[in-house]
Amino acid sequence: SQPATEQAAAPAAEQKDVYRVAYIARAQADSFAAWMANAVIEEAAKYDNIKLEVFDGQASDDTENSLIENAITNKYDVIIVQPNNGEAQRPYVERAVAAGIKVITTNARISGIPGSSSVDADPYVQAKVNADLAVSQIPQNANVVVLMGPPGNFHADARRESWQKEFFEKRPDVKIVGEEIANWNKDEAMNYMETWVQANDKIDAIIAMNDNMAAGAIEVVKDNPNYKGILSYGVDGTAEATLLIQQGLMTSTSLQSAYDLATALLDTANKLVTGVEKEINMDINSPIITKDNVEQYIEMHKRAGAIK
Amino acid sequence: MNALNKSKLWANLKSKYSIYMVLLALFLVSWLANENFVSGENLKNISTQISVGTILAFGQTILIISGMLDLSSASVLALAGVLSVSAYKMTGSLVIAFLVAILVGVLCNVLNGLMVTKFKAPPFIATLAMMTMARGAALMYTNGQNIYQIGDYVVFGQGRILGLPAPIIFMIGLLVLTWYLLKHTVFGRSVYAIGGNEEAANASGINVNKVKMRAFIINGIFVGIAGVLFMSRINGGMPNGAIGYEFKALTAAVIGGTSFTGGIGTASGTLAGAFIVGFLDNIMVLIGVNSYLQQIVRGAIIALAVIYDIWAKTKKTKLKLGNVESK
Amino acid sequence: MNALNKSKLWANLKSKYSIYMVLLALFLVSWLANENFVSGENLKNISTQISVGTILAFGQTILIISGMLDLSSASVLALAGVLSVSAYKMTGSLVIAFLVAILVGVLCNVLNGLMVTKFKAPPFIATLAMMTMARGAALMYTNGQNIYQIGDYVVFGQGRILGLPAPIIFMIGLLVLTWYLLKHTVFGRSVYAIGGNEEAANASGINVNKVKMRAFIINGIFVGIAGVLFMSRINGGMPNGAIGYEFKALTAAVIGGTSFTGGIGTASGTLAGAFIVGFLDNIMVLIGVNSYLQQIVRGAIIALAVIYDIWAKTKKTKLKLGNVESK
Amino acid sequence: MNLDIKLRVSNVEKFFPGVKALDKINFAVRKGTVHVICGENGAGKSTLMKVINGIYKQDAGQILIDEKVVDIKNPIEARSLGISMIFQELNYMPEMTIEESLFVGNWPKDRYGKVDWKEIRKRTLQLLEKENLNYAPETKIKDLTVSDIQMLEILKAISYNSDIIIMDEPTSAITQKEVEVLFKKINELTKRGTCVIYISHKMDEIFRIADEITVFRDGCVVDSRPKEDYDMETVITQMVGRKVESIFQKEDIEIGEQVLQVYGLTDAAKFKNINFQVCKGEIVGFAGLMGAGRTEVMRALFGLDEYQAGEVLIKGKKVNIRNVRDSIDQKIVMLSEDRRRFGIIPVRSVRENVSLSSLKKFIYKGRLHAEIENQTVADLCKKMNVKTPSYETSIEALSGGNQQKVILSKWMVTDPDILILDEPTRGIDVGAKHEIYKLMTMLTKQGKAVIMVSSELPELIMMCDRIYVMAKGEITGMLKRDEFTQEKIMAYATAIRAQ
Ligand SMILES: Nc1ncnc2c1ncn2[C@@H]1O[C@H](COP(=O)(O)OP(=O)(O)OP(=O)(O)O)[C@@H](O)[C@H]1O
Ligand SMILES: Nc1ncnc2c1ncn2[C@@H]1O[C@H](COP(=O)(O)OP(=O)(O)OP(=O)(O)O)[C@@H](O)[C@H]1O
Ligand SMILES: [Mg+2]
Ligand SMILES: [Mg+2]
Repeated sequence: SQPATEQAAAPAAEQKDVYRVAYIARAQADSFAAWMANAVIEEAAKYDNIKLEVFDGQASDDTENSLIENAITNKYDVIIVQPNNGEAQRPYVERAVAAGIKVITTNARISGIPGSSSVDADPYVQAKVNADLAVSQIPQNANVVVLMGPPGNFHADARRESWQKEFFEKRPDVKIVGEEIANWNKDEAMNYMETWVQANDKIDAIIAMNDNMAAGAIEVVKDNPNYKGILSYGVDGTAEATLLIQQGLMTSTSLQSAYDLATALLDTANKLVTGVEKEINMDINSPIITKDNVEQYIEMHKRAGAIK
Repeated sequence: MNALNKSKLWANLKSKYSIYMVLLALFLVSWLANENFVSGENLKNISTQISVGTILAFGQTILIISGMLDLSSASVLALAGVLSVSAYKMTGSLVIAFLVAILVGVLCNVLNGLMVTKFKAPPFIATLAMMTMARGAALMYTNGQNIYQIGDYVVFGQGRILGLPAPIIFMIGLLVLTWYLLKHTVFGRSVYAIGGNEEAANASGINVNKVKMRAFIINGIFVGIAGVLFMSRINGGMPNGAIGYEFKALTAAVIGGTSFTGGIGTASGTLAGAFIVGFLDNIMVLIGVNSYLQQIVRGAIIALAVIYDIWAKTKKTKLKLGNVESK
Repeated sequence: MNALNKSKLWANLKSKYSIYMVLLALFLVSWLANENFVSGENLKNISTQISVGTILAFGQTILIISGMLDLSSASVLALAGVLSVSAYKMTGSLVIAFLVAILVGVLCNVLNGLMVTKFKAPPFIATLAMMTMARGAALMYTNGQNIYQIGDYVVFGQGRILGLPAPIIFMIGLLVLTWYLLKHTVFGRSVYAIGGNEEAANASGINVNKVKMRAFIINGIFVGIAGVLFMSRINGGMPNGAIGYEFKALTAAVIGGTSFTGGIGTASGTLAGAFIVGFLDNIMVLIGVNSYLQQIVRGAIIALAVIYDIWAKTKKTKLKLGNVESK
Repeated sequence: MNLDIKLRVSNVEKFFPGVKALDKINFAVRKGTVHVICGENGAGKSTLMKVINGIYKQDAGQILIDEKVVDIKNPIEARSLGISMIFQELNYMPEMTIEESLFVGNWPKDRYGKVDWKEIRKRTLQLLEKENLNYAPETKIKDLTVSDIQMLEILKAISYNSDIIIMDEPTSAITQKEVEVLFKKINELTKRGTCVIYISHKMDEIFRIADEITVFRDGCVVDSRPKEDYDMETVITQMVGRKVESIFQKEDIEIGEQVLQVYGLTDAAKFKNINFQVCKGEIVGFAGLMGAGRTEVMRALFGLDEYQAGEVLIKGKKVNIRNVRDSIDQKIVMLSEDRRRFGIIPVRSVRENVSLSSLKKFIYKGRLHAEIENQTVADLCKKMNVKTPSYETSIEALSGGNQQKVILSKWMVTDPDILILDEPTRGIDVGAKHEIYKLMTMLTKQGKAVIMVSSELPELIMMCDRIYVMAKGEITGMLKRDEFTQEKIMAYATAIRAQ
């Protein structure tokens, strides 16, 4: 991150001492979104010229849209939108842009709105890095189960599509013996896995659209000798997932680092308000986490206090 | 004597209009707390934001007064909404799209009504079943995918009528309709009678099943309209949309003085209830309350508003026993 | 005559035990549909999966019989659960962790009880407010983050007692407790009386407020235990866990024959209701029903089960008027 | 074919689970007559009326109007066939205003189909004025007393201008004065050719207004004849199936020391400065017109309502009764006048209703003991002659009179010293009435004290040792047994206390 003083000299259309930034979170009750909001707050504290306020979209399109409306009404300098559902927020973001407000969309970006910026990790890529690994790891004629996020959710759908294109189409021998919507939830994933274990003699891999659900499925089979060596894939790089990978219970996940997103977001916001740039679209990396490199991510979580 | 009259008037105001007093108090406090609150733009925003939930709440009000309720309204909203959006994309006709939504809303509620009247299922269970079924149908129809690029369909929710956002106009229109139905029609009075005492209503020659069925059908129309507004406002056909709105609607109705014991409630009370929640959510966002804390405060204020309302209404009759409303 | 007796017995069975017949029918159909269904392991799984919801449902049963309900149970579960997990991480004592959960459950429910008894708030609103507040508190305490590495805490939910998963044992224990309370104690009798006619119960010398308060406290204990089991089973403290479980619990109770008009319901009926939903969900996953279709089927079967139950119970009294249960 | 016959009931049968409520009922009602139906509690009178009014469907048989078979599916059809009914059990909508409740299901509409509130107000005022009643039309029903509500029900049924009006125990909740009003109305109605089916347990009433009498017993018609062919003894014998004295003979019981003393009991809105005493072995009556405040005083005494001032002494000791439990502990119990609201737990069994107030008595080794409970309930119900298919039957399936006996049984289990009986014989058949009188006598013999609130003066005069008379919330007089006359009581009841 860059201290504000370095940027102070840059020319700007409308110079202010303090810029007001509204960060509209998808849902503070969603653990990733909460992590991200916390990271953004921490990061914003490093900028003297930015006053950040966080709003909670409560996982509802209507609420999220309302918050954007409110932010326009209250004339924020920057609105950062973490959409609940990109298309649902699109007209409201367009309205904000039209009102002359700098808008950054993030996790996931709403693309194709001229004048708006975006910072994101690409959900397709997040799943792809795991799928690429799975193509070579999952044995011939394997039975796999798939745990999906909430229907209609952008990340849920994009990750599933990525698995389809990058894995299932390349491995027609693999059979899906169970596929259910577990709504990102660990307990729902557990229940499905318990039932699948009854219905199938053999399951070779768990393909989950996030770490929470992967962890739920692993919970069911971790002490079962028949399922020793079962492969499992997630997305997010949560603290729990890194620990599971370290213990050899989970195969891989890809990191969607809230810290990286936060750093990029504030940097972008700062550049926009100070007039350094007019429009920025960038992606952070989605590094894959496996047993080989898990220690460094555990370190990261330790620093953040998520792992003691 | 003048003083006495005044104090009586005040007591009467307090007991009869207590929930409006709560609303007023909240309005004034919010005004003091943040200067942006009373801006025309902000008040317009709040009204638009509560409109979908409030329209559902009008339907709930009618049902609750007659001793029933609808847990399926948000799911049926989603089903009606996605089918309507899809009809629009197929035909390009806003009229057809609108009618499809109402048709779906009504059909689902006819089913609710049949379960309740013909098969004597408790409304809680009948509409709970419908809640699951309608959501499943919406997801199945769309295969879980959102429908985008809905073009002019957005006029319903984002357009303006007489300079006001369309949803506000719909909300006002349905407020007046609900008020008129409840107050001035035989149907409305029958609704109160049935909720007050179903057996007595039957014995008084009211066709209980017919009235209940009609209550569901009207609810269905409201749900259909809400579906159009919702999808249009969020700019897409989202089968997973409006989750939890049935609770918003029930909350608005009950804060507004509609009682689950039946026979009590008004459309204007429900509107006041919806605005109480709307103001509260808005002012907390405006003054930047931590979002978890917001939930705690919201819960507390809802409880306090209702407790104050009940206290203001009952303190005159000091029966020791919990009055029936507490049930 | 023997034949007559038999047919009478059958009619009696049908009317009194109709919901168990539904359960049995569902069991047999599932058996035929998939051979894995009746395996001991699978039945154990189903029982474990429904245990948390069923424990909540026992609390709801007591409350609904007395004419109330608890919308806050899932949120209080989450609050009790995360505080309990956190207490365990601080002290390392399972006993303390368990007690913390119960304490939190009871405290929240004392608040519910106070709102209902002292301030005459309708239970729907009081517990709706608590639902929001408790969830907000759980999120605020954890700052929205899950708590991991809970070590031995998992024994509650994943351990075994007498060869059975611990949650099943807890569920059976609380079933027996609920049954005993309702059937064999003054408290239980009072619960039925209050739900049947609150004013008459009061005029018969029952301390209505005290009984309601106790009903909430017992519910609080159940919720606390459910909180421990839930967090332990999912191996983490999740402030956002168990969303929607209050509905699961209400559904189980109502399918099991507990009536919202109050005064009617049993613990065993509730267990049957929970198993009906449990079997249904399980068999649909086993035979691989499309997950959207699952929702539709689930809704339909719930409605049919309840309609059959009501029909079996009332068909002999051919009252023209909707029987009171339908309210 | 008899053109004089308006309504004919032919071979009607009706079954309830475990009961044959009606067994091949046959009788006919002639135009312009009052047809009285009498019979014990549970004889099936109300059930038949509900069949005629379309609430129940008969399992067999036919109803004929003007000798044509009709199929009455619901009360709406009943009304369109010219039938209206006053129900035995008050069944009202508490939140509704008086004016609206008069027009429920029959709201006047204006040209646009809108409910015509002006018309409702106008007609309500007319109706109330005509009957000399001064209620405010916008008063809510829940704020009225039982007798007010009953009076309104009567007005409503009459206002439909029906050809057949069914009155199921219309006078069970109103006082003498209103009874006279009602009888005058009935006379006017029959003169116009309306026929009235009248159900009552009050023998003197029956013989005053009946043209014909039909007697029911156990779901069958025993006999149906013009009044002239009957006398009271015969009717009672036919009803009960054995001989019962029509006049109850009060026994002389020794009156002991005072057990209950009430001084200056006051509650601003309802009553003020109530002073009275009750002794062991004594039956003390409370008379008054409707709304005199008797019930309110008793509720306050029983701990159901608060009061602002006053002292209550039991056996000379000052007591502070805050709720019903305290009352029961002080061995005071009260039978409410509103059985449905304050008496029964409808969905629960007879057994549970009986044991409700004394559950602690059935605790054995920490749990409710089923055997002790069943035994106690069975004994008492037998003693009180409760007619029920079983003790597990839900109380709402019992006839009104039997419900009353169940509630009395409930109070007997608590073994009280002082019984407050608010309209104890309301809706109770002669046989059962006698049983209740006998019970009162037996209780006083055991040294218990009874307070009897009743709107039936003959009953008070027959049973009481002393009578307090109330008017407008105050005690306006007290009479000893040798001073009892209807005239004196009425004089006090209409008087304002001379200060
Ligand atoms: N809804 C019902 N369900 C079951 N049994 C019923 C029901 N209503 C009445 N009964 C039974 O039918 C019989 C006749 O009852 P009904 O109420 O007609 O008597 P009644 O002659 O009006 O008595 P009362 O003088 O006490 O009012 C009784 O045995 C009663 O228990
Ligand atoms: N819940 C209530 N709220 C307000 N006023 C009431 C209420 N109940 C009764 N009253 C009023 O109190 C007064 C006394 O009524 P109460 O029932 O005690 O009369 P009563 O002498 O017992 O006559 P009744 O023969 O009608 O029982 C009446 O004027 C009545 O309208
Ligand atoms: Mg009767
Ligand atoms: Mg009285």
